[in-house]
Amino acid sequence: GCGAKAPTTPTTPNTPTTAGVIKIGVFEPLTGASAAGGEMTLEGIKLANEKVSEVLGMKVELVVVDNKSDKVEAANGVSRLIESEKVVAIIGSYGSSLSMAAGDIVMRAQVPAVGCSPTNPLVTLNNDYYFRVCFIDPFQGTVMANYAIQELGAKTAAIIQDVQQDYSVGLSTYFVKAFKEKTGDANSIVGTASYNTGDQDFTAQLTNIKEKNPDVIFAPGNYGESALLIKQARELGITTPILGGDTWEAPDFLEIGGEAVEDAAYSSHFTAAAPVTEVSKTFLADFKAKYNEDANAFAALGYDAYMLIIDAITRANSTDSVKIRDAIAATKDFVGSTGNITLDANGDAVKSAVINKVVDGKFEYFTTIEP
Amino acid sequence: MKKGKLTKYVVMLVVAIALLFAANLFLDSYQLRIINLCGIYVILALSMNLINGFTGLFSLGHAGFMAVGAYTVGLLTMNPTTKQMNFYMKPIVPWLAEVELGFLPAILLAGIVTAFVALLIGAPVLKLTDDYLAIATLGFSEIIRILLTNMQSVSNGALGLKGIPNRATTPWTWGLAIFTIIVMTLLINSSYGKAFKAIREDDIAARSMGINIFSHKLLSFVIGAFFAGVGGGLMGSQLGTISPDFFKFTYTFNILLIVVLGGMGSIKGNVVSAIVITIAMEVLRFLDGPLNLGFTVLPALPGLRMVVFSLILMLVVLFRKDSKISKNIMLAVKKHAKTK
Amino acid sequence: MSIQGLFQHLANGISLGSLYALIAIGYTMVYGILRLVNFAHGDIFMLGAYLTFYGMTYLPLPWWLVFLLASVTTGFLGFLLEKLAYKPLRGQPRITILISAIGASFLIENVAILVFGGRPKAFPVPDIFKGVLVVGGVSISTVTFVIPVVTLVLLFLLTWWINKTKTGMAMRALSKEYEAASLMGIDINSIISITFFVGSFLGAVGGILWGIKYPQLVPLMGIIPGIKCFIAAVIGGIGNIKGAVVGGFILGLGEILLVAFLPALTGYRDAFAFVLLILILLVKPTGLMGEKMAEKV
Amino acid sequence: MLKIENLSVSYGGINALRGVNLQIEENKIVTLIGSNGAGKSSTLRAIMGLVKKEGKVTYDGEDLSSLKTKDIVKKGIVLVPEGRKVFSNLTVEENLILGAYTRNDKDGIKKDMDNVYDLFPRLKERSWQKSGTLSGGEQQMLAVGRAMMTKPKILMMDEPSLGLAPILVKEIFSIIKEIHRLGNTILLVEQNAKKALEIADYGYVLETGSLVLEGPGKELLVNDKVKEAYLGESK
Amino acid sequence: MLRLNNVTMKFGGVVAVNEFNATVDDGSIVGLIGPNGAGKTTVFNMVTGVYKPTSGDITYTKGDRELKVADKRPDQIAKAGICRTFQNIRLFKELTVLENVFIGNHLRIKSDVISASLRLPNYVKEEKAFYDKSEYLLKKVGLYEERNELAYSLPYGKQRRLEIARALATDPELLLLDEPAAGMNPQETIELMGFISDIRKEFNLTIFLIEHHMDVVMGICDKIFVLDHGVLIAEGNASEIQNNPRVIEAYLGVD
Ligand SMILES: Nc1ncnc2c1ncn2[C@@H]1O[C@H](COP(=O)(O)OP(=O)(O)OP(=O)(O)O)[C@@H](O)[C@H]1O
Ligand SMILES: Nc1ncnc2c1ncn2[C@@H]1O[C@H](COP(=O)(O)OP(=O)(O)OP(=O)(O)O)[C@@H](O)[C@H]1O
Ligand SMILES: CC(C)C[C@H](N)C(=O)O
Ligand SMILES: [Mg+2]
Ligand SMILES: [Mg+2]
Repeated sequence: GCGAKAPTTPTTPNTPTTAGVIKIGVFEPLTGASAAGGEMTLEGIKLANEKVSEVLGMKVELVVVDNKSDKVEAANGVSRLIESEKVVAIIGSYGSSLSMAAGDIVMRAQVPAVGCSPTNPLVTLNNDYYFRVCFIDPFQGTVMANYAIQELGAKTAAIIQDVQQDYSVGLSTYFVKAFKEKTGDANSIVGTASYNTGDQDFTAQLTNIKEKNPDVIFAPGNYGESALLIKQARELGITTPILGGDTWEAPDFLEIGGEAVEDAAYSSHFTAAAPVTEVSKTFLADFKAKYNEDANAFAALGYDAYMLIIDAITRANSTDSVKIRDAIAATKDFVGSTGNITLDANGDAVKSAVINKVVDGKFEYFTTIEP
Repeated sequence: MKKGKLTKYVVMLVVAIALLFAANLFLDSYQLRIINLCGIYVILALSMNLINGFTGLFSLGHAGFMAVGAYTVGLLTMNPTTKQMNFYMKPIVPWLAEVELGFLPAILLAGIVTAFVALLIGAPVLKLTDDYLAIATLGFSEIIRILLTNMQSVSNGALGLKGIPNRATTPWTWGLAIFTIIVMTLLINSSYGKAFKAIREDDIAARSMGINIFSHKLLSFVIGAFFAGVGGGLMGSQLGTISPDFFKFTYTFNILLIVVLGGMGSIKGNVVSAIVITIAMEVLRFLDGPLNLGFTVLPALPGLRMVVFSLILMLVVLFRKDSKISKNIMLAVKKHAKTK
Repeated sequence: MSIQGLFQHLANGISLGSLYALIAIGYTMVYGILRLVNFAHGDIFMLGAYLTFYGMTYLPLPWWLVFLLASVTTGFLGFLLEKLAYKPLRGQPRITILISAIGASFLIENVAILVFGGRPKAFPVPDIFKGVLVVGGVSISTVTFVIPVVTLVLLFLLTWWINKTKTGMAMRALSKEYEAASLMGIDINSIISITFFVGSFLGAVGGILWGIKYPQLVPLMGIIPGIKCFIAAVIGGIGNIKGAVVGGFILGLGEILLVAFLPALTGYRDAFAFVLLILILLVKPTGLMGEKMAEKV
Repeated sequence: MLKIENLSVSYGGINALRGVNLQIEENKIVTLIGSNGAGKSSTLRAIMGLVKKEGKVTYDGEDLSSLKTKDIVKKGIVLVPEGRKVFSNLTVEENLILGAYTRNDKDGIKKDMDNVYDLFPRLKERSWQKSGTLSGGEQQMLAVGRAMMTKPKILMMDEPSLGLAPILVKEIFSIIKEIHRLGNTILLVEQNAKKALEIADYGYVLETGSLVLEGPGKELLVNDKVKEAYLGESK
Repeated sequence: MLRLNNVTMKFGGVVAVNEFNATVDDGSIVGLIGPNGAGKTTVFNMVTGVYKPTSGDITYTKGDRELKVADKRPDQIAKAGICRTFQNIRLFKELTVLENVFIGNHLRIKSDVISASLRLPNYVKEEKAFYDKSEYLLKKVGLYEERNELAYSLPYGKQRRLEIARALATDPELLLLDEPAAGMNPQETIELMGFISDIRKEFNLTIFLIEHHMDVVMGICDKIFVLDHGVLIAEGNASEIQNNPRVIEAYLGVD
């Protein structure tokens, strides 16, 4: 866990090379299946960088690499950030699998990384150099299981998961656990189907699920695949409510899904409709001024990740990456746009979740759930 | 081999080793990584060159061979705790859980396991020819990848392996690359190598001259796979993180590209082309960041690197009709030397 | 499984299969006739879908006109592709041309990422294709009816064209003997251009129908259909248009039925295509309908 | 009238033809003889624009040097290539149809097709067979028949008797005479120098890329040098 | 001795060879002639294992060794001592003249691939012997000067001789020549005849030969088989064949 001391014999922790400039690396998916998420996150990070562009009297330079929604590119990109760009800290990445692909590398190189929205518990587990500013999937899975049971009155559920995403598989597992516990029925999960990232046709899996006639379908996954999946479900005459996780919050989900995704509900980190702190308000205003639209959860998390690192550098009063790491680990009651952030022993933030729903082709805030 | 040639080769070898020593001392970790990658690509290119270039088998299964090699090295060199951490969804099979081997045995086993897989695949598939062989080998490579995705208790499925110890240092990568170069050169100039070429040129005539085509094709396929497995193993160790989607069939094309640009059936050409292309891919990375054109700074255009790379690639293929990079570079070097 | 479920699976399979078949026809056109693995065909397919997207979004035209326009434009892009990437290499070893094809494919994909953006776009489906028909509990969307019809019409048209017309014969003659063809006064360049135009036009038709069925556009959307339909073409026998259609149906139905009856093997769905391919090739090394071109010694 | 001036061809560094001059008068049979590698095929290929060349080719005063092969064919000049080059994955009949690719006179094509089938009954018998599986000689017949379908004014043949049975060799020479009688011009390359010179109005002898001898066919037939080197009649 | 017993070969509806019977005695030169498409090359293809006969059997006996040809692959047949040349020349085009002949030796190799790759002494010795033999054969066919040229750049006639040299490198007992004189002028044809008699003596060969040049066939063959439409129509020595009316009608034609 993060509470453990960093190794006492650092190899060569990164320190800035160019005088007067301090580099922070960003690795996000800017192309590929998760491009929308990466872009949204980057918007938040850039806004934060504009607001606070200096620390310890040095200019902060963002070095952005595109991990192409690909695990190997993620690992490559982070190596490059560390080895050739000599960044002192790293932000990223949207997508737990992508983050985990880089986990080992940052740990070996002793450069701290702060994830904005990777929610799988394993991202930070046993990794002293990985942190995040969001909640984790066991919580998110529980939130959605509660929602299914309490709001929808579901007694049975079916799962459709993307076996190539740690996120999808993990979140499904936690949902199943919570759902079984809460219904007290070990047989309440009536069906599980799987697919692979990039699949376009889900009719066979859906037809199988339809036969099982569940009360609710939980189908966390990339927004693109999920939207197609829901569309095909509706075409097959499946009227069961379909639920997902935080990945669905992307305009693309609405566009691709069209009318079919009406009523789809998912959990998320933050919504412009319910600002939680003072910082939320200024952030929302600044964001609107810069991009002329309402900020979403990922932009907010990106903003918070950057600000948290800056805060840590200030507290560490050093540009040594190991010292920065120690400062990040010690973060307590940091006020971010998405809430108050205190990192626990694993380096995770404990925060509230919101549930959004698609109404009239838009995401609408439904409720907030405290941990 | 003639005496003069032999001395020439020995001198080249000594110079190469000296250069690598210097590199090891003076380059930073990032540059060394690229040097290592070059060595690995040399091995991969030569192994494919044996199958496609010398024996004329249109095989597109290299990514699969590499995957087998990489996973073998990964699973054999990771320590039991790391493995346990990796396999959180489904525990690893007991017979793999506790093994931890040294690098050399792991690499050798990678080669052997891959060669064995090639033997299994080759036995049915090498009866096919041409495009049919191409698509069938490509198919096997994808099947290997999909098996790795689904056999969770052996390969950890789509989650891949993280934390493979990085032992692929320059002495290893280039030591093995040089070993591969020597073995390939000797093999190709031997009677067996000539029989391979005969099959490439005209299999019907080769058969009628008493060459057992099938066993020779299989031989070439298996030897090629052995080295592909070794290359894949080094690659896995170098990356530290592998997952099945790294070994998509597009990866085969990268290697095929090196082989074709270097010249099918040219060992020297392949070595040069492997190095040039690996370095070019890295050098072009600056294109993905914001571009400072002096008078203005263009915002970052992710993907520009690949556009430029594919453009250069096309131009090279189109304008160097018998595009043998090595030949052209050597010509340029000679010209340069002359003008001086 | 209920009877309804079974019929639903069959309907799904036919729907997917006919789409594969349709795209495989375009593949076989170029691939089988010129013996050129046009690896960029999947990307042509993608371009067709994107052009339609932009046409629908920005042009005040009825949908069918946009479809036609987009297909013709894509045909023209295919024509350009041949001129730029393949023509200069004519007479070179096939593997060199294959590399050029892969390079072209890379280039188109990456330019598409730059120009169209990496984020998915929603394909604007005209209302007339939106309906769903429910027959005895089996739901069938409108496109599911359209695709097989288009496929069959194209099958007949192309079979006639390739087998019975002089242009068609010239196309088949070309694949091996450029020189002899020119000695008959055949204009090789224009025959090849026509082949690419038609092949790419068909690619666009496939792309549009794919977009209607799976309305998510991404720059790399052509890769998987490209490889699947290549497989379908090979299963049917390279160069045989009927074979491509049969191959497409077998593949589509097979994939769906695999998931239907052996849900535990869902993860192996893509492998299934290859396993099927290899099994068929081992029994019939030139595909189901491909004729063995016995080499005269 | 076809006139070839100063024709040179080289492959890589090797000069296969060095400044050859030929003149093919209208409605004549002209033959080109020479040993292996003398450059006979190269000459014909150069005329058709199949290889890079230097020099000038004119036909009835019109310069053909820079035309594409297909356009030369459209002018009425046709070559039966060395090595047959039939379209192996097409049937015999389809090969013949493609021979008439540049023509549009349906009836004429039909007539010529029957004509070819009359000359080579074997082709008719096998009209459905993929030409790639024909025997060597059958392919040779097809190559000749296919060229006839083009309805050429000048027919150039590169060793048309290669691999034919003796009876057909005789046949092919009478076919050549027949085509000639119908008003066509013929340029013939043959190993069977004796037969070729017998029917030729004029002959040229090529040696390692240069012309060494020319004259009316009958004269060359009795030329000592020719006899010794090409007719196997050493004294 | 090569014996063909009621051999038939059908391709779909085409009966290329029909109930063909023939023997080729050790040490003789036997000719196979007939009109185009008579089935001559098909006979060679069956004897060398390229095609499997539809029915009938082919046996090759030498001393007390007997080989059932129809059960064997081409390479096994070549190893047993039957080698051929091709009507449509099939050289290893992009390899040098010397390499082409060297490859002919490969079927006799004893070293395995590992000792060959590591150049162990036993292999080095073997390789040297292969090279010596190849060079000798090239001198024999008059191509030694061209040994380092690529096969495709040779003119037609020389390519034919190279094919013969390559076949001789396999140490054949029975050599099948498919139209060796095609594309040669009369003078070259005469030289070829001398050459064939020559190698027969030197290598103690049995020769089975297809040819349309009657000077060659009549000049050197001990026995001649005539095929027409896959059927044997005549068999005998040169003068018998030359005067056989059926042969004249179907094949030779009248002058
Ligand atoms: N593609 C080529 N590449 C290199 N050299 C060639 C090529 N084609 C022909 N040659 C060479 O050019 C010369 C002339 O060849 P050409 O084929 O014209 O001779 P030819 O008189 O037709 O001989 P043959 O009687 O054998 O057909 C020969 O030396 C030949 O080796
Ligand atoms: N693979 C095949 N498929 C179909 N028909 C074939 C095949 N091979 C040969 N034939 C047919 O069988 C017959 C005999 O052919 P073959 O090649 O043996 O003749 P040949 O006697 O060698 O003639 P030539 O003197 O012209 O070379 C021909 O009519 C030919 O068309
Ligand atoms: C970045 C996120 C929206 C996706 C999801 N939370 C994950 O961990 O993969
Ligand atoms: Mg010639
Ligand atoms: Mg024959």
